[in-house]
Amino acid sequence: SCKQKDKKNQPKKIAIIISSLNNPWFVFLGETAAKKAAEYGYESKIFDSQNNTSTESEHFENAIVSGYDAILFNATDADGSVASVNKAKEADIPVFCMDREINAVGVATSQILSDSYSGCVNLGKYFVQQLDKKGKYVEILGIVGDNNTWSRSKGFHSVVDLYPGLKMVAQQSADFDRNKALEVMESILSANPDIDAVFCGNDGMAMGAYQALLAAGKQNKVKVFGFDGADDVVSAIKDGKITATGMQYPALMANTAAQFAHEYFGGRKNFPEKMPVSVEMVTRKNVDNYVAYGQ
Amino acid sequence: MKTLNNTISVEKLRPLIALFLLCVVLSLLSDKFLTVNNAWNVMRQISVNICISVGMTLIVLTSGIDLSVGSVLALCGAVTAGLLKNGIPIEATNTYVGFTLLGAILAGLVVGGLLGFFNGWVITKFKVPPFVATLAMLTIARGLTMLFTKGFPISGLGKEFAFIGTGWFWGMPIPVWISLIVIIIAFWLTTRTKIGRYIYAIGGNEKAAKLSGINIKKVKITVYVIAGVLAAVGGIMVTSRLDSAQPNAGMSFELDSIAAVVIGGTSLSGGRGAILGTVLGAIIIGVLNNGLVLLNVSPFWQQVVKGFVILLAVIIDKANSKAE
Amino acid sequence: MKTLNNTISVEKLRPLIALFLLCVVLSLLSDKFLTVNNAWNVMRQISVNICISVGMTLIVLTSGIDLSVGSVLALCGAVTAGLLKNGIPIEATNTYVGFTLLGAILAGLVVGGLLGFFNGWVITKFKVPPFVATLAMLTIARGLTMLFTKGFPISGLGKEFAFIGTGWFWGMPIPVWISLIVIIIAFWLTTRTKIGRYIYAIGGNEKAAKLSGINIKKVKITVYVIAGVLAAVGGIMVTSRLDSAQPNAGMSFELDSIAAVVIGGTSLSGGRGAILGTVLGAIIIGVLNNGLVLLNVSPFWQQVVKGFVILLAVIIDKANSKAE
Amino acid sequence: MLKAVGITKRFPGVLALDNVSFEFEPGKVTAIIGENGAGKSTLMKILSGVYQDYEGQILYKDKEVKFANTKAAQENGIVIIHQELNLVPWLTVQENIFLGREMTTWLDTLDKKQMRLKTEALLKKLKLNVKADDKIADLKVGQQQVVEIAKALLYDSEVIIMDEPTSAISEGEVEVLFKIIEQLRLEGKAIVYISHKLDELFKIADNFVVLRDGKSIESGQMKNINHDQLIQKMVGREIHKLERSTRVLENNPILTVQNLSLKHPYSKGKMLLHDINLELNKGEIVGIFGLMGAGRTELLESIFGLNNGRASGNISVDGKPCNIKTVTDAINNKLALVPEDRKHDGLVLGLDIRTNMTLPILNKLEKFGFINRKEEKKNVEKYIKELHIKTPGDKQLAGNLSGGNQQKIVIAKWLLTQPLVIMLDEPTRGIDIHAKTEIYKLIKQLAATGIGILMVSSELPEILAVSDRVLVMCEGAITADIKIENATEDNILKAAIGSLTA
Ligand SMILES: Nc1ncnc2c1ncn2[C@@H]1O[C@H](COP(=O)(O)OP(=O)(O)OP(=O)(O)O)[C@@H](O)[C@H]1O
Ligand SMILES: Nc1ncnc2c1ncn2[C@@H]1O[C@H](COP(=O)(O)OP(=O)(O)OP(=O)(O)O)[C@@H](O)[C@H]1O
Ligand SMILES: O[C@@H]1[C@H](O)[C@H](O)CO[C@H]1O
Ligand SMILES: [Mg+2]
Ligand SMILES: [Mg+2]
Repeated sequence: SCKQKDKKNQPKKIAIIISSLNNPWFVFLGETAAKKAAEYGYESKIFDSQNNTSTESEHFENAIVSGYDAILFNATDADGSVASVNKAKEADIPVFCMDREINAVGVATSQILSDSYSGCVNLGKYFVQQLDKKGKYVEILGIVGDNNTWSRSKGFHSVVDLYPGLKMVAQQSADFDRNKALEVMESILSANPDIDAVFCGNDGMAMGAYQALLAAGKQNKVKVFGFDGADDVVSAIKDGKITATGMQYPALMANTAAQFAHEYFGGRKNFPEKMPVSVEMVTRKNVDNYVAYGQ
Repeated sequence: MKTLNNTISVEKLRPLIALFLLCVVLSLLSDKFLTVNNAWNVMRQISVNICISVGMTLIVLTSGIDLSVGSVLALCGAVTAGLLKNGIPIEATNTYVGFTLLGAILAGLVVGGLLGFFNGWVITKFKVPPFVATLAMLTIARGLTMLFTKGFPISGLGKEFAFIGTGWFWGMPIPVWISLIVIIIAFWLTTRTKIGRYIYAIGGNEKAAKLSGINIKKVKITVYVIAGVLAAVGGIMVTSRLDSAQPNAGMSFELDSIAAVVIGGTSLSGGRGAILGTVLGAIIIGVLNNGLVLLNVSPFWQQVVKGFVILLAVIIDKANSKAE
Repeated sequence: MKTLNNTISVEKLRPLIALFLLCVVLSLLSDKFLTVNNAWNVMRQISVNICISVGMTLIVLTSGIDLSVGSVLALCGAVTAGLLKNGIPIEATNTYVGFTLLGAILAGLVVGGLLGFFNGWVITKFKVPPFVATLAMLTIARGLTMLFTKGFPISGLGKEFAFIGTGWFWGMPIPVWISLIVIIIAFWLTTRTKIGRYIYAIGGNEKAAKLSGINIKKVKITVYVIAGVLAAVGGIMVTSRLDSAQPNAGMSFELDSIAAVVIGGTSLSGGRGAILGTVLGAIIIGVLNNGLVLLNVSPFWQQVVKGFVILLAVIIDKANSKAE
Repeated sequence: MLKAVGITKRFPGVLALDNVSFEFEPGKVTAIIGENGAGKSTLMKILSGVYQDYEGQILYKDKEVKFANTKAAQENGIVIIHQELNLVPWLTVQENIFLGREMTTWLDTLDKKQMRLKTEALLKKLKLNVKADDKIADLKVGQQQVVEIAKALLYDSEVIIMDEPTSAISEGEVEVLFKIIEQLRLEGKAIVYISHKLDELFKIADNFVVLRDGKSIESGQMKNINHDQLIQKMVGREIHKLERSTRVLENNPILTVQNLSLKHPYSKGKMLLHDINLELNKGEIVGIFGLMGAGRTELLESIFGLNNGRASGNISVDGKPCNIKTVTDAINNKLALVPEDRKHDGLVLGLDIRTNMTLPILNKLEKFGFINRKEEKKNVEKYIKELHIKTPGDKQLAGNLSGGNQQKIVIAKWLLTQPLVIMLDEPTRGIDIHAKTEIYKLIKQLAATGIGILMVSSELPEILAVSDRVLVMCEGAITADIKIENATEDNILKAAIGSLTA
C-alpha cells in the first residue's frame, strides 16, 4: 500500500508495444496512441517487437518490471502473443489490443480490432464487380508467416473463388515490402502479360505492383487493389491509378485504446471484450471523404 | 583451485569489465535495474541466446560460422509443437501417431541434430565455406518451417509443455536451469575432453591438427550437430514460453548470437576463445536490451545506442588485451 | 588481347557453368524465360544487387566483410529523398535550404561515403573485426534511418528523380547503365590500378603487403568508402524506382550480396576473386528469383529451392576448380 | 656506410636488443651470427624500417636516419629479404616482385608489359625456372625464397640485408645466390648476411658481428677467426662437433616399404614417386638426401597415410603388414612424422605446450569423458626435462618459443606416442648450431633405444654426421643406397643430380 501511495503522485505510465516499426502503418498506430496518452497526461513509451514474438515477450516482462500501469498492444501473432498478455494479466496490468487480435477470451482487457477478414470480403465483392466476373488475376501476399496475411487472403478468396471465370494465375509473396512487390510483379508480368487485376495484401505492395505496371505500360489495363488506406494509395485512387483499398482506422483504434486505458485508471472495469472497427472500402467514388488512415 | 584458476584465466573473462561498466551505468540511471525481479528477467531472456551462442562458440572455435541457427530454431520448435499437437497423420488408415511430450521434444532435438549434420556434411564433404553452407541452410530451414506450418503458428500446446519455458524450479526459472546445464556441459566439453582440445586445435591450425591424427571431418560434423541440437533446445524453449510455434521465430538470431560470441572474446578466425566469455557476451547484450528499455530510450535510438555499445565493448576488450 | 585473356581467365568465369545450367533448365520449364522483356526485367532487378555486391567484392578481397550495406542503402536513399522533398529546414529563420536533384543525390552519396569511412576507421584504427564493426553499423544506420524518416516513407519525389530508376536510354534501362558503369570502373580498378593490386595483396597476405610499404589503413578505408558510396548508389536507385524512400529498405540485402560474391568465386578469406565473377553471381541469384516466380513456385518452396541452388552453384564451382 | 650506435629494442617482457653497435662497409659482406633469439632479425628489421620505436641512432652515409616504414628505407637504398617468406600467395611472381612499387603508364594505370619484361630479366639472372605469371602458391618453398631475393634485387640498393636466404633453397640455387652476392660486392654494395650455416659464412663473408642475448659480443674480420672460435663466441661455451657414426647394426627391419608409388594430384599419368623400396632397421638412422623437389617430403607423407587414394604400395612395421589410410592408422601402427614446416604443420602456435604435445595421445589420456590432467602433466613435464626444452612452464604458448625449442616440442609430441619409427623432415631447418647439436644428440639417443629413424635433410654435413646409411632421391625415385662408411659428398651429390646431368 505504501507503494501505491507513492505511485499516486507520479503520472501513470503506459507501454505501447507494437509488432514492428519497420512498417509506417504501425509507426502511425504507435505514435497516435502515444500522442493520445500524452494528452491525458500519461507518460508513455513505444516498444518495437520487430515482428518477433519472443522479443515481444521480453518487452512485456521488462514493462512489467519497470512498473508500467497499462499496455496498449499491437500483437505480433494471434496465438504467439497470448502468453505475454497473460503475464501482464497476472501482474494486474490491463492490456488493450489494437488492430490485431489475440486468440484468447478474457485475457486482454479489451480488443479494438481491425476487421481484416470482412474488409477483404467487401474488397472481394468489389473486385468481382470491377472485373465483371471473369479474367486473370494475381495475388501478392504479405509475410507468409503473418496472420494478417492470411485473414486478408482468406476474406478475399471467400468471395472471389465462387466465380470460376476469375482465374488466379500467380500467387506470390512480397513480405509487405514495396520493393519486393515491384520485383515480383515485374517477373509475374513476364510470365503473364495478359492479366486484368492484382490483389495486394497491403498498400505498400500495391504501390510497388503499380510501379511495375507503369514501367510495363500496363497501368491502365490492370486494376490494382490494396489494403490499409495509406497516404500514397489514397491519392493514387484519386488519380485513378489504384482501384480500391480497404481503409483501416489506426488512429481511431489507437485513440480508443488510449481512452480505454484512461477510463480504466478512472475506475471503469467493464470493457467490451472485442470492439471491431470496420474496414471501409475506398474507391474512386468515395475517396474524397478520406485522408490517409481515416476520414 | 589451482587448475580452476588456470582455465578461468583473467584474459578469458575480460569482457567482465565491459559488463561491469554497463551495470554501473545502468544502476545509476535506473533504480529498477538492480532488482531481483529484473535480474531473473534478464537471465530468462538471455537463456535462448545462451543456448545458441554456446553452439555458435564451438563452431567459431573451429573457425566456422553458423548463419542458420535462427531458422533451425524455428523449424525445431515447429516440429515439436506440431507433433505434440497433431502427431503424424497416417492417411491410409485415417489415424495418426501421437507423440508424448518427451517424444515430441526428442523429435525436435533430432531434427536440429540432422540439420546440423547436413551443415557439417556439406562443409566437410564438399568443402563449401561454412558461411555459404549455413547461409543456404538459413533459407532452406526457413522454407521448411513455412511448409511444415503452412505459414500458421501452432498454438495451444498444453500446460506441461508450457512449464519448460515458464516454470520455476528451486527458486530459479526453468530456462535459466536449462541454459546453466548447457553452459556446464559445454564448459566441460571444451576444457576437459579430447574433443574440446580437438576443436581448439582445428581452429588454431587445421593442418597441424590433421597431422596429429585428428579426424577433422568427424570433429567438425560433431560440432555442427551439437549446434543444431542447441538451436533446437532454444526453439523448444521459445515455443514453450509463448505456448506457440511461430513460423518466423528466430529471425536474425544469428546476429545476436555472433555478437555474443565476439563480445565474449572468441576470435572469428578460430582457435581462441571460451564458453564463459560467450556467456558474458550474451549477458552484456541482454543487459543492454533490458537497460535501454528501463531507461525509456526510444526504439529508434535504441538501435543506434546498441550498435555503439557493441563497438565499445569490443574496443574495450581489445584495449585491455593489449595492456596486459 | 593477351592481357585481356589473362585477366578474364576461364577460372574466374567458372560460375558461368552454373548460370548456363540454370538458364537451360528455366527455358525448358518456361517459354517466357528467354524473352527480351524478361531479360531486361532480370537485369534491372539485379542492378541494385550488382552495385552493392561490387563494393562487397572489394571488401571481401581485402578479407573483410560488410554487413551494413542494407542499412546504409536505406539511410542514403532516405537522405536523398528527404533533402529533395523537404530540404533542410532552418528553424531560426523559418526557411529552408532547398536541394536540386543533383545536390540531393550528391548528399546521399556523401552520406554513404561517410558511413563507409566510419566502418573503415573503426576497423583499421581499433582493430575491430569487420564482421563486428559492420554488424554494429547495420544497427546504427538502420536506427538513423528510422530517426531521419521518423518511420514513414518519403514519397512523391518527382518525375525527374524517378527517371533514374525507371527511365531508358539508348534502348537500355538506366539502372542497367548505372550498374554497367559501376562494373567497368570496378573492373578497371581491380585489374589496372595500383590500389586494385593492393586490395588483392592485403587480402592475400596482409603482412607481406605491409612490408612492401603499402598503406594498409588507407587502402582498407578507401575500400569501405567505395562500398558505402556504392550502397548509396543502390539506395538512390531503389528509392527512385519506387518513387519512395522506405525506412525498411535494404533489409537483409547483405545476405544476397554476400551470396553473389561467393557464388561468383571470390574467397571469403580474401585475396582471390574477381568483379566479373560477382556479376555472374548476382545474375545467377537474379535469374533464380525471376525463374521461381515465372514458374509460380509456391512462396514456401521458393526458399528451399533457393537454398539448394546456392549450395549447388558453389559445389559445381568447387568441383570444376579441382578438375583443372 | 651504415652505422648503428647503441641500439636498444624492447618487446613486452623481452629486451631483444641491448645497446648494440656496429658498422657495415660498402663492398663487404658482413655476417651477423647468433643463436636463435639472439636478436638478429630484430636488428635487421630496425635497419630496414619495419620497427620505428627503438633507442639509439642509425647513421646512414654519416647522416642520422629514422625510417617511417619499409618503403622509406627502400627509397633510401636499404632493402631486406625477410627470414619468413613475405609473399602474397594468390598473386603472380611479377605482381609480388613489384608489390608496392608498381610501374605505371602515363595514365597512372599499371604498366604490366614493362613489369613483365623486368621480371623476366631478373628471373633469368637468378636462374629461376618459373614464369612471370605463375602464381606464388604454385611455387615450391625454395622457389618462393628465390622470388624474395628477386624482390630485393629489383632496384639498385646500396645496403642489402639477407636474413637466412638459404634456409629453404637447394645447393644449386645457393651457388647462384653466392655469385650474385659476389657481383654485388664488386659493385660496392654493403651486404648483410644472416645464416646458421657457418660454412656458408666462411665462403662469402668478409666481416662478422656476433650477437648473444641481444648484446653485440664481438665483431671483426672473418679471416681472423675460425669455425670453433666463432661458435664459442656465439654460445659462450664450447660445442663439440659430432663424429660420424660407426655403429654396427643388426639386420632387423622395423619398417619395410615396397613398391610405393604416388600419383600427381592433378596431372593424369604423372607420378611423383616411382616404385620406392626401402628398409629401415631397428635403431638405424637412415638419412634421405635429395635436391629440392626430389620427392622426399612426399615419400614421408605417403608412408604416414597423408596421400591416401593417390599412393599405392605395401608397408610393414615390425614385420607386420599394415594398411595405412589415415594419420590415425599411421599412429596406431607406431609411426611418427615430424613435418618439414613446424609452424604451419607441426604446431598449433596459439595453444600451449602441453596441449600441443598431447594431441595425438588424448585417446589414451581420456577416461570417462575427462582428460587425466595429472597423467598428462606428468608426461609432458618428463619430456620438457628430458629434451631440455627451455620454457617457463608447460602452459606457455608454443608460438612464444624459439625455433629449436619448438622443434623439440614436436619431437616430444611424437615420442609420447611411443613410436617404433620416427620420420623427421628437415629437423634442423632454421635452427641455431647449439639447438642443432642438441637435436642430433637426441636423434642418436632415440636410435639407441631401438627406434628406427628416417631423416630427410638438404644439408650434406648433417646427413653425413647423423646417418648410419644414406638414401638419395632424385625425381621421385631412390637413386642410391650408401652405407655411411662409403658415403662422400661427391657420390651423394652425383646420385642426387642423377639424370639431370645425364
Ligand atoms: N614481435 C615480437 N614480439 C615479442 N617478442 C619478440 C618479437 N619479435 C622477436 N621477439 C623476441 O626478441 C628476441 C630476438 O628475436 P629475433 O627474431 O630477432 O631473433 P633471431 O636472432 O633472428 O633468431 P632466429 O635465428 O631464430 O631467427 C627473441 O627473444 C624473440 O622472442
Ligand atoms: N600439392 C602438390 N601439388 C602439385 N605438385 C606437388 C604437390 N606437392 C608436391 N608436388 C610435387 O612433387 C614433387 C616432390 O615434392 P616434395 O615436396 O616431396 O619434394 P622434397 O624433396 O621434399 O623437396 P623440398 O626440399 O622442397 O621439401 C615436386 O616436383 C613437387 O612439385
Ligand atoms: O494493417 C497492417 C498493415 O497493413 C501492414 O502492412 C501489415 O499488417 C497489418 O496489420
Ligand atoms: Mg631471425
Ligand atoms: Mg621436402
